Amino acid sequence: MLEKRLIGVITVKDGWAVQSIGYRRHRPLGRPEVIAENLDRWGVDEILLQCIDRDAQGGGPDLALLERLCRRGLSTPLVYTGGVRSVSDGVRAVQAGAERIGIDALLHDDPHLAAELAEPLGAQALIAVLPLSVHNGALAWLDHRSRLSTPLAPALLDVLASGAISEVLLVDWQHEGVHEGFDERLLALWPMPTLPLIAFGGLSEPSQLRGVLERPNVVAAAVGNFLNHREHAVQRLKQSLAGLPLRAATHAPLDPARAWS
Amino acid sequence: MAALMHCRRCLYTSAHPLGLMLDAEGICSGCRVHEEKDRLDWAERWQRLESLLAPYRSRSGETYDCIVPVSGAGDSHYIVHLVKQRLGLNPLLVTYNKYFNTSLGIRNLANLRIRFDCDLIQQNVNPHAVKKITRATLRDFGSDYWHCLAGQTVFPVQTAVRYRIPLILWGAHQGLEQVGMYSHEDEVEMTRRHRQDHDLMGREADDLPTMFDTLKESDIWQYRYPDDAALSAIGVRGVYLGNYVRWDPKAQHEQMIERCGYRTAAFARTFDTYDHVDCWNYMDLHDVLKLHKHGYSKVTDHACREIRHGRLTRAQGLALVRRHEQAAPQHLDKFCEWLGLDRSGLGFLLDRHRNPRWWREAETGRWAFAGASTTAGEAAGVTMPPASAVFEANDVLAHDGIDGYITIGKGHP
Amino acid sequence: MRYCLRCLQPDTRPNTRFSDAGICPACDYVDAVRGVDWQERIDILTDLFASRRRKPGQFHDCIIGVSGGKDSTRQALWVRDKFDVNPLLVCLGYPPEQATDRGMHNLSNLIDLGFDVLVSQPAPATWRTLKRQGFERFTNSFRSTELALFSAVPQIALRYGIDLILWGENPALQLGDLKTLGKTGYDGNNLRHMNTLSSGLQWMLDAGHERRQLLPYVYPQPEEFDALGLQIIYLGWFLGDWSLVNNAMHSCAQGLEIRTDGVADTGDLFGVTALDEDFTPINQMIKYFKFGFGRTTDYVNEEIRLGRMSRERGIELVEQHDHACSPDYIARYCDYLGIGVDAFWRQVHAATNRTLFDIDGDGRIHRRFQVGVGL
Amino acid sequence: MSGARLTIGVVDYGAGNLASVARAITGLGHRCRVTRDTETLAAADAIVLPGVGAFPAAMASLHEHGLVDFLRQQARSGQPLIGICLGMQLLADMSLEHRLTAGLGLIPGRVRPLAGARWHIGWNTIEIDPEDALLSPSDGQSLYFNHAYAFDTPPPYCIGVSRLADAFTVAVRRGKVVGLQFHPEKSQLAGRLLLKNVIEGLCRA
Repeated sequence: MLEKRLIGVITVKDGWAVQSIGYRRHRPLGRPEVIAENLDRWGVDEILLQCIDRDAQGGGPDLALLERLCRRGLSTPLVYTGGVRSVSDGVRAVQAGAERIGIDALLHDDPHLAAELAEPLGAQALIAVLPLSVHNGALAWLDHRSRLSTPLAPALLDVLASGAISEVLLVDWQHEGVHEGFDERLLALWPMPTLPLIAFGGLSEPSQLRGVLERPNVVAAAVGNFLNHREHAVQRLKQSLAGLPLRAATHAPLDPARAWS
Repeated sequence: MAALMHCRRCLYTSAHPLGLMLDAEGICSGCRVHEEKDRLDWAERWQRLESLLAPYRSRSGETYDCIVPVSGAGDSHYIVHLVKQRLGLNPLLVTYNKYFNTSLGIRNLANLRIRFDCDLIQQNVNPHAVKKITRATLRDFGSDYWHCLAGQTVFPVQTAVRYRIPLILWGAHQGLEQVGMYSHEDEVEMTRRHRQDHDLMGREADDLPTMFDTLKESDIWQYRYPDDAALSAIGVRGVYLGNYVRWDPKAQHEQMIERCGYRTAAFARTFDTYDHVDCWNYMDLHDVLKLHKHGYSKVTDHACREIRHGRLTRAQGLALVRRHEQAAPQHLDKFCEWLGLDRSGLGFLLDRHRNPRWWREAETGRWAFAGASTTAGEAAGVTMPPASAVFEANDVLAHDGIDGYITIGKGHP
Repeated sequence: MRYCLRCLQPDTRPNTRFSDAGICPACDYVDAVRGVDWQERIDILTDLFASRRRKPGQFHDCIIGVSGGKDSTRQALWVRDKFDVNPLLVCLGYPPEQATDRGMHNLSNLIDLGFDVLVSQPAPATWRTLKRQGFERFTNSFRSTELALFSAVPQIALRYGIDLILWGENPALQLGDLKTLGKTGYDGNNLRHMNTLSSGLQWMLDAGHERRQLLPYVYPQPEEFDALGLQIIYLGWFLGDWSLVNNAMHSCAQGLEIRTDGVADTGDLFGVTALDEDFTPINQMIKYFKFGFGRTTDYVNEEIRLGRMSRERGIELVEQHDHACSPDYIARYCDYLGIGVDAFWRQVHAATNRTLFDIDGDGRIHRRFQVGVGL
Repeated sequence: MSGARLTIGVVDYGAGNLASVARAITGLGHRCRVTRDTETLAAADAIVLPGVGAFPAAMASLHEHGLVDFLRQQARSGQPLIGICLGMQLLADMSLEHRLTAGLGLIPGRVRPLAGARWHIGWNTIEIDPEDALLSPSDGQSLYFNHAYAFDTPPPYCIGVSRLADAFTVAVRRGKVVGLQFHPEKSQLAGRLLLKNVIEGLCRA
């Protein structure tokens, strides 16, 4: 049967993987390609590579970084988000090794252009990245560039309803990096029950992940900071989520990618 | 290349090899995490440590409670003091022979064994492989120290698997202490990823042999991290005491000097006399390579630490850095003799690893330095450390007169 | 007490039995191997190594217990450079107070010759207390240290998953300790019955040590040997020219540093044994007062068996040096154990074999037997 | 690594990322030639046809590079051919994606939108026909899927299914032509083992 997914998030700033707290404070972690290689060996179900400063770097996806990851023989599906501003940006990111593309700022600027990405890549390759918070009992949608939150725009909801985008990465940005911080009201208030959701931001404990993954419209849970504090963090989480339709955790006997034949 | 940004409080820059983030006020992530040292309730954190370690105490006495990696310097004396005397655990000490040993380091390790009455196992990888590896790492990425870092960070983990002792206790987490990689409250633990990424500069043992050099699997296999299946079967876990104890290396060393006979020595390239006294290279050839590659050296690490602990102002720290940073290395001959290099050949290798971001060869052989300290702002006039930051040297590196590498030494009396 | 008719080995060695013809096992062994086809034995060893498959990613083929001395240096080099076998060398390191600079040099020499060496170093204070308690109880401070020495190698073999241990001389054949005789001349799995090992830990626990302090002194159980399929092989059975002097010559040609004090201080004719610490001469002297033969006898016996020394000349040397041990070494030994020199001699006198020795008014010990003749 | 190293040709016709497929093949210890040169592809022990994106664009590109007739001819000559994801769908007679487009016609059947779901994204278990020696070792394994269309084929050619609302084809085979709807190069250990069995099974049959 189709399994739910545990996604490992690598947040990248100035080419360096970081821990990100509340979309504001950052702590250095290391080389994105080394973290990706580690998540691959741990058996995470998907890797989300999130470059958060592409605008400062003049826009466009970080193709060099994508190629660096690919060269190391990454055998885990890769989702890239950060700086995708056009159809060609999306196509080039897939050519550089990403299975799927996340769109964030473009949804604010031109949601219909975002829909056009579906033509060459297929809707199954597109994810809408929506940093949300609860404001006076309603969902507020953040534009991380201006740091302003507004209600969900009708144009956005139309694009999502059109089926041009297969999944929504729903980011509780205010609780990013906060232990057990994820606010489940975001899921409850989400207006489109049929669109598959990925929950992200402040998910650290098995109890939270179970609660989130048990919701029928939630197809995946993404964890970033908290995968970096323990050895075998992915396997540990998966073992404590026994009973959920999740791919089993594995502890690789010998490092097959490096095995000396 | 992103523009070079300096922290306004300490002397680190955004080019730090472990990564460094500066916030809106221009204060770096390392200084922000250091603030936790004066905010957290360390009595409560010690209780957290006690409860975390409780399940690992062996009731049967049939095995050790934990593994403690040690050397003739570093924080080894203080760590074993904490583990054995304050936590009452029965540790198995492990050490990797880095071969660059000073007799003072040999003496300190012997002192450690006697004072704390601990069993110790020492790994000596055959020098043939060690030298082959060192030639390759010096050549390929300007590291004379890869084998030491790889051995020191993997032998304890291999021993944990072989001896079925799941718990390894380390001192402070370098990433947390220097660049605020984690908060103390993250209680970060040992991971293979961090070792590969930072301790080993991105290169695990299997990354060293290439098609075009002569390294073989039989040279590097002893530096491989145990596989995930073995680690998981034993439940190996590396805990950092620095997450539960307010870590202050200067104060700790002084306590160990006074109470446990730890001995120290002066260096040309830094004012700190407590750390790295067990190695002819760390504060010498290794420190020069660091300056070539990263545009700063160990004296900057020591200055930042002391600035953050309030024992140096930023200006005083910068004055000390500028005073020591270009001091000539004194023990290159020892390394050349050990590895069979000619001084001219070593010079060539060293120059190839000067990062153009910090070094310009105005004319052949003459290098202009443009490292972090040159753009760090105002330094204090006086170059002697104030009373608060005096480091006592009660011995010399050639403790018993032997001015060379010691493979295995007695270390007593 | 009677002597082997050929060499100067008395029948007082534990677990030894002379033949009806009055010849000691070691002399019988020299006769027995006179006609041996040594190439056939070398082929057995070559086939044994060839039959072993390395596990993937494992490059140690066997373990050799070493001290950096004459025997272990020779064995390690012979196994590696003749059979292309890569041994992990395991050394039981003496604590800093007991180790000698010479021992450190020889261990460094072995490492620099290109070997992987694991040094297991038991806690120095516990070691020291056990030595004092061993001396007070058995007049033998080596009872605990020998147990640690013999336990280190199998302990590490089991933990490293290396199922072949190469040992030096077969105590049963060459030294006449029949209890350790294995199925074949080179099978060493009965080594656990070696006199020292049979006493085990109990006396240490009785002396007040906790189990957790004695981990380096625990000799693995037979079941653990079987679980790994651990095998111990005596290289002495294959090395036809194995001898104290010959091994020393091999190792000295590879950088070995030997003793420079004289036989008068140690009873050691050529100064090629006990290189890594200075308490062995004391223990050999006490062995002499307990059993009537010491370090000089061991040397002399080998020279006689190899036809390099007459029995008469041997008798002169034994009479002159078998009890030799410099007062300076005894003083340092007492200082280390934390006992007075007079208390030391009281203990030695109490342990002296009164059928073999008389002790006169001012404490001097005199032989009641005649060297070479017996009682 | 059992047996000698094989040489695998990966068709480069500008569709999706070839580095992952190439890296997976070299990771198994085989030589890999990423090319659109028919001579090099013909000389290989097997040809891998990757593919990401839409069916019509991919067929247009194959035509443009003169690869349609070449692939048909090589498959019919018995050279092993492995289609991955869109590459599997290209083996079909035709596809309805966007507009009716003819495929390579190497395995009977047609490609149509998934029933009961708009797309199939994520890890799903595969159920393999026990008769098929290549894939049966992977029966019950989880592999990674990322597609919106499925390949309907008559029973003898369907050797593997997965389920959403109901079952649909995820692996097809006709002689030495095999199609895999999932991404073995992105399915970690399970993917590596499956790819090894398929490649080495076909080339050494």
